[in-house]
Amino acid sequence: MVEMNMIQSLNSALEHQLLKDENVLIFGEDVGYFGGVFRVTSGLQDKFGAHRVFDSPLAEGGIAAIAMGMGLNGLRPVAEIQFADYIFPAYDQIVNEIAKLRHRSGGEFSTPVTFRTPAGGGIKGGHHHSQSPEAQFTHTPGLKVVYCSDPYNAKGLLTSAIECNDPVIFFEPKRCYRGPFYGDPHHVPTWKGHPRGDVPEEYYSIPLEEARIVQEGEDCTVIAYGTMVHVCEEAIRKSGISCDLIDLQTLVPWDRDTVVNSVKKTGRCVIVHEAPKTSGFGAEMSASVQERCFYHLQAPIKRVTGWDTPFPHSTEWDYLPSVKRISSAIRETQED
Amino acid sequence: MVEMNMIQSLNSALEHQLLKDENVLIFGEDVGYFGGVFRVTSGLQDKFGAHRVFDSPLAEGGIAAIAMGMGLNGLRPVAEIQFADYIFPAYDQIVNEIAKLRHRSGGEFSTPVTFRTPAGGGIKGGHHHSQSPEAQFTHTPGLKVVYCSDPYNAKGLLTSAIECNDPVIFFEPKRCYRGPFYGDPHHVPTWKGHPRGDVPEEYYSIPLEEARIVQEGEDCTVIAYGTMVHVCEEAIRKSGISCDLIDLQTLVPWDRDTVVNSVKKTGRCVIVHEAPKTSGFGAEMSASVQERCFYHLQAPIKRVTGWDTPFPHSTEWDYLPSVKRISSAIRETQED
Amino acid sequence: MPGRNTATESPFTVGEAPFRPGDEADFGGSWKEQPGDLWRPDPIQCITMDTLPHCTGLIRVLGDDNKASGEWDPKLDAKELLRGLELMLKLRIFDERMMKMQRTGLLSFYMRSLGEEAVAIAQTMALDDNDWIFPSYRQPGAQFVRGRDMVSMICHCIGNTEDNVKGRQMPVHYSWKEGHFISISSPVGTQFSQAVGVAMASAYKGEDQTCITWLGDGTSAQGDYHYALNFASTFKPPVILNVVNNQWAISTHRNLATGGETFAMRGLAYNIPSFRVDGNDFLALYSVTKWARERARAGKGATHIEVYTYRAGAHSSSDDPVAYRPSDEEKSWPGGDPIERLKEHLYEIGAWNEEKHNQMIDRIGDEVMSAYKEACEFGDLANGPYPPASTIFTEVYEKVPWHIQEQREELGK
Amino acid sequence: MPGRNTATESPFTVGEAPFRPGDEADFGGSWKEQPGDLWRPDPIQCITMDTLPHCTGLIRVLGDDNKASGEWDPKLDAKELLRGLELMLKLRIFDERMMKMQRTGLLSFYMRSLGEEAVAIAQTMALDDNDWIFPSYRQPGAQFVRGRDMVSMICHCIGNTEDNVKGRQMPVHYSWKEGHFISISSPVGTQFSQAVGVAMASAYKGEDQTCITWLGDGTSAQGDYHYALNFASTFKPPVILNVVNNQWAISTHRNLATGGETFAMRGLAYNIPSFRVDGNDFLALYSVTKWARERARAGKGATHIEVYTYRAGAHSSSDDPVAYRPSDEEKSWPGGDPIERLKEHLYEIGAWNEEKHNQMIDRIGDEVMSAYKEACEFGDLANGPYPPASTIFTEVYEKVPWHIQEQREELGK
Ligand SMILES: Cc1ncc(C[n+]2csc(CCOP(=O)(O)OP(=O)(O)O)c2C)c(N)n1
Ligand SMILES: Cc1ncc(C[n+]2csc(CCOP(=O)(O)OP(=O)(O)O)c2C)c(N)n1
Ligand SMILES: [Mg+2]
Ligand SMILES: [Mg+2]
Repeated sequence: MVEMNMIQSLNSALEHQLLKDENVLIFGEDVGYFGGVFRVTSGLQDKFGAHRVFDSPLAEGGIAAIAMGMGLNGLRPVAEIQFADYIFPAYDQIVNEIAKLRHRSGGEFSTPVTFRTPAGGGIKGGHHHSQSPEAQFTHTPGLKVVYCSDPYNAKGLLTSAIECNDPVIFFEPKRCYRGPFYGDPHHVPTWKGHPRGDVPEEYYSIPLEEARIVQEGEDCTVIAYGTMVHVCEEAIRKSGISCDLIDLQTLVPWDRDTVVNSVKKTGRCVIVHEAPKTSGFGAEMSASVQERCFYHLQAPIKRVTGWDTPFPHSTEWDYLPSVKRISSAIRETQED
Repeated sequence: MVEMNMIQSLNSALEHQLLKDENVLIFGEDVGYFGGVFRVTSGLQDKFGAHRVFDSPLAEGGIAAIAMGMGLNGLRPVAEIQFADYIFPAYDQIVNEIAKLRHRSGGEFSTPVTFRTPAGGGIKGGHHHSQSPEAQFTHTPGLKVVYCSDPYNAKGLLTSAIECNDPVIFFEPKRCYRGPFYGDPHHVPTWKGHPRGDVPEEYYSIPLEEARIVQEGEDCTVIAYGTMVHVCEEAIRKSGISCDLIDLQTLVPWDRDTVVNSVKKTGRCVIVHEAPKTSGFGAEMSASVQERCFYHLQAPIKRVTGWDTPFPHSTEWDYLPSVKRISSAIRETQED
Repeated sequence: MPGRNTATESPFTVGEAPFRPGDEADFGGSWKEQPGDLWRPDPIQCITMDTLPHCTGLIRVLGDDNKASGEWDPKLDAKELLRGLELMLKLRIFDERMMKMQRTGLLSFYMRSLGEEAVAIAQTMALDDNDWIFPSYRQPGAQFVRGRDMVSMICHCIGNTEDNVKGRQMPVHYSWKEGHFISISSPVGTQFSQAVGVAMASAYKGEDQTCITWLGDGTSAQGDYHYALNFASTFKPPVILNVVNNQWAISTHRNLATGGETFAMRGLAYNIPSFRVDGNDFLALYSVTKWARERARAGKGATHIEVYTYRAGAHSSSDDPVAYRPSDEEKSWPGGDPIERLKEHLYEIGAWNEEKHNQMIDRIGDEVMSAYKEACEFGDLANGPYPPASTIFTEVYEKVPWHIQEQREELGK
Repeated sequence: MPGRNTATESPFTVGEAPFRPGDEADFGGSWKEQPGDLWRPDPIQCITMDTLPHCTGLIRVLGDDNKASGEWDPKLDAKELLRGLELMLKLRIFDERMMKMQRTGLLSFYMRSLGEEAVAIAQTMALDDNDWIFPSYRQPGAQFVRGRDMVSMICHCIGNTEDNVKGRQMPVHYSWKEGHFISISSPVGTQFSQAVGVAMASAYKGEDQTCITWLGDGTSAQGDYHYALNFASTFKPPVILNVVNNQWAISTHRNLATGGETFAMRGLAYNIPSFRVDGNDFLALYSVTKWARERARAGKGATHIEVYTYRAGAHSSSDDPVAYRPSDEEKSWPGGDPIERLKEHLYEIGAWNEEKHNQMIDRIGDEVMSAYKEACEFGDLANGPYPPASTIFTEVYEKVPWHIQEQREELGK
């Protein structure tokens, strides 16, 4: 084990894949020579050469298209979308093409593409450097959707994403690249000394069907992913309520047993994400939990999410689900 | 009142708008000279000239972009996307640009664009002529999302959509253009003689915040929109259960009072749509209803939806929510 | 509003088709451009700007006199020419049969290659058999070149139990991995940029495979067209990028879709050699494609080709062009008919005659008919049987995940 | 795998920047192209192909001798030139101040126009005051030309209570309707195709307004670039489409983003007259833009301009180019510095001197400083106050719908 932040652990996952499988190619805007604006691919071009790790033209739609083509012709492309907000020019290629290739061709063709993309708020990115568009992919059959939250699962999940023969959209909570975020912008811890910053140097993987139980409790199930996992930890502490905290890790397909068993146990559920509420992934979680746990529920399932507005710049702390909002929600589930 | 099918009533709405406001321009692929592959804009170029109603290059992204530009410079563009499946190349322009313009500019600019697009299955369109991508827009603040279901509301809602100063995505259930669909592909009724095919020739509008109570009942609330409204009518009949049937009409913002009052009355709820289940708009409805009606619910809220797979060609009747699946779901809500 | 432009004035340009119903179509007789007008650069040495004249001119080999001439003459022997003729005929007769089936409800939909048969046939013949083909819906003909069984093609179109894509896509959306023929998708143009990735992968793996792809004049307005040219320009993989300019995109004439004069020109600014070729001239098409294949093989990157042709039929079985173009427009197309032209050339060189030709037509008709009957034994769209409903749930992912499995059980089929 | 290409071979091309850290940057001294090389076509009569030489050459007016010459000399009087100089200086000094504020945390982020000041200033000066400006993040300078109050600009950048976009967007994402300056958005390139719609609307309304827009060399790879050129080509509205080729897109040199030689060339195939102009030459830029404005006003449609320049600074405050380019690269750029060049020209024609120049710098410095102080009175990003949290919920729609109202109440601010 060595101490790594999430940038380093992602880099390590990529390096192992490059070593292991010469069909793995990495590309995207600024990922080659420079190593990525967030430095996730730093040093890889030097080690593996410009045909394995390279800069692409500035066109997410083109990046997705060539990834699709490479993937169906035997390679295992790993493309970076510089910010998740910029994945939308590639949306058609991803949801109409990449997601459907295996099915539409009767299984003759498939494309094991991985799109890595930094997502979420907390870095004063305003409208277009803060979005968390996972729900816009969870609605598309054929895609797997993964959202890591710490250096340890980032590496293990990215490994599985690249090795997966299905296309995967892999979200990286950029706010947590260098440290966890507990909801207080003035407190900027690093991953140093954090148990989840202890990462094996060697290869390992975490299956794409398992949620992680971050902590166990009795009275409420809190479901989150990405940056919100850490904010929820703090909120649970503040609430004083004994909670299961589940980090979903993989959103499609999500870990039914872990979630359902927990809610059946606690009878209460709070779902937290940064993206807007309406039609966010929290809606799916809430609907599914309700369908499966109706007779165990002792209080309404709650969602604590970003507002149904664009993501603001100056006032982002009023936008992101706060410790206060989450802990109140948890407490409210106990009132009934 | 005259008898109109949905194509004619949409055409009539467009004609009134062209007459009423010279800032209304209509364009899209094949909408000009030819009048649209579904004939919705038929005759309009002849009547209003090629600068009001015209053919655009085959590029949905470009269509959306020029619509955005026209809208912020004082016009009221109505763009057709030939099939809803082909709206994705325009997704970035719609969700990142059009939806956010008013907010991002502090209210200085806004763009009252309307995108009309035929959506949904039932015409043997396979993967890419059958999708119903409403949920992918309901998650984007700044957009209004409308889904008509019959000639009468098609005209009234389209009128409001065009007159609305916010951007609107307007879905037209192509299966119902020429007649309602009750779930039986071998029974092909037309709008002739149907009460909702009785449409005023003159101008009228239906507000974008009202659902329509299609029928009233006591024991279950069925929520649907588009083609599924008709299938639900039939399913309710088959089920023998007394149901409220709500045609949402506008999905964002949806009609809270109508939905919540109904579920509080019936204590049971079934939500139906064609799109895949995971993260479909049914998830939002289910989550919201549960949050607001928890203490009134007597049975789990159910969703009857398309499967979490691409839309098939030969077997589409096994994909679309059928009368049988919906009526079983309604009955199941009564069991508890 | 005073001084306000309205429909009666002309605030911006709205393009016009040269002819509309009621007009008499007249493209001015035969081509001004003649075989021999344009030289054939060396495919390896060629620099992009050498091809400037080829972007505004028109590469032809078959002259109005039905003779082949000029530097672009590929000098194919009669056997190859006859093979081309037969394959084009097969495609046309197959299309006719499918159209008839569509009318009877056995297919939901159909799209013909009518008038454009040379495109898929000649261009595929100019390639190696394991080169990748990434078609649009107007190049199913490529499958004939590589010997795909017609029964299997028909089974796809009628969505029956033997459809290799399992009734999931509309007719004409073939997939045939064995033939290196990549699954056709409905969103137009997406294949164009994907093909660049396919070619990059071949190159990366050190396999000598070129990838050929096509899109239409209308479709060239999509972002994917620009991505394809620009990524090809940057990475220089072995790819052949064809714009099939058949004058129409459904009802939209190319004049309404761009103010540019030729599509071929587009390639130059990306530093990609570009050609405009008579798409109804089997020999010219063959020859230009061969050139591009040779260049690709040498590691010199992409070639961009405008295939200049005419969509002789309706856009699809859902379309009737009577509403938007004169019914005689096709007749006055200077490029004529690709099958007729190759046939006349074969007559001219004494390698073929009417009797043999008619025999060939009959034989193909029989083959198609018997394939048709055989295919129908596995079901058709009107009557079934279809692929089982379980095929809805499989192959969405490599393994069926729990939520899809649950749904499959819910359907209970 | 035998014979397999790997990183050590060269399966496809990966472009290379001319210089990387450690290299000595050397662009070969001054431009080969000289003022007077290229004629100035008549803006109304000009046909696209007349501009072919202008796409491969470089339009210059200011020579190495600091004199203005050639057909493109706009013959501006000294007053106008001085105005241009002052505005460019103002932009540079403003940028420097903001950069300093960014370092202290008063702004979250900043982007300078360093080395590219002529672009926004000269091009906007060549327009009418009510022409539409649809900028990317590198043309905020246009606001100075139209007299926007610096305090209001700074208030936006520091996201305080007086920010007219209400703290919703990152710094530099100005919006200024009064100045016909359309809200800047982060997704690169989207404005380019939107600008075509803006221009179509002006034309439709019969208003004599041209719309000017810009994107970067990197961004020209986006689909929106193709949409813009093609829709402009088709509808011919009054729009001026500029590619600012400043050699770099963050760390990606343009050689890695396209194999094409010049961006200007791209316009030709769309039948849009196109020019390549020295972007550090105030007079050349002014003149070419004036030409485009004149053509647009005459209803002749779009002009496409490659502004050939160099990004002298970091991409943004988050970037440090030391990691990917030689630090002396900027010094060896043959185009020099736009402010220095215009200043030297003014010295040369005897209209300006060092003393006055230094006085001007000081005066602007004071103005910027006092604007800065005034702006900070309304709050800054480090210390607040910010726009009230309620601004999150307003102006998402014209009226606040119930669900957003509920959420606002939930937040309780
Ligand atoms: C993205 C997308 N938009 C629209 C359509 C509908 N559509 C199918 S074919 C077609 C016209 C294509 O014309 P062209 O590219 O010229 O090809 P051709 O049919 O002439 O071969 C259109 C608009 C589609 N399939 N995909
Ligand atoms: C759609 C999108 N993708 C990526 C980015 C991130 N990004 C911002 S600026 C930039 C480089 C732009 O380079 P160029 O177009 O040359 O403009 P310049 O910065 O040189 O003025 C990138 C990649 C973005 N803002 N939008
Ligand atoms: Mg065409
Ligand atoms: Mg640049």
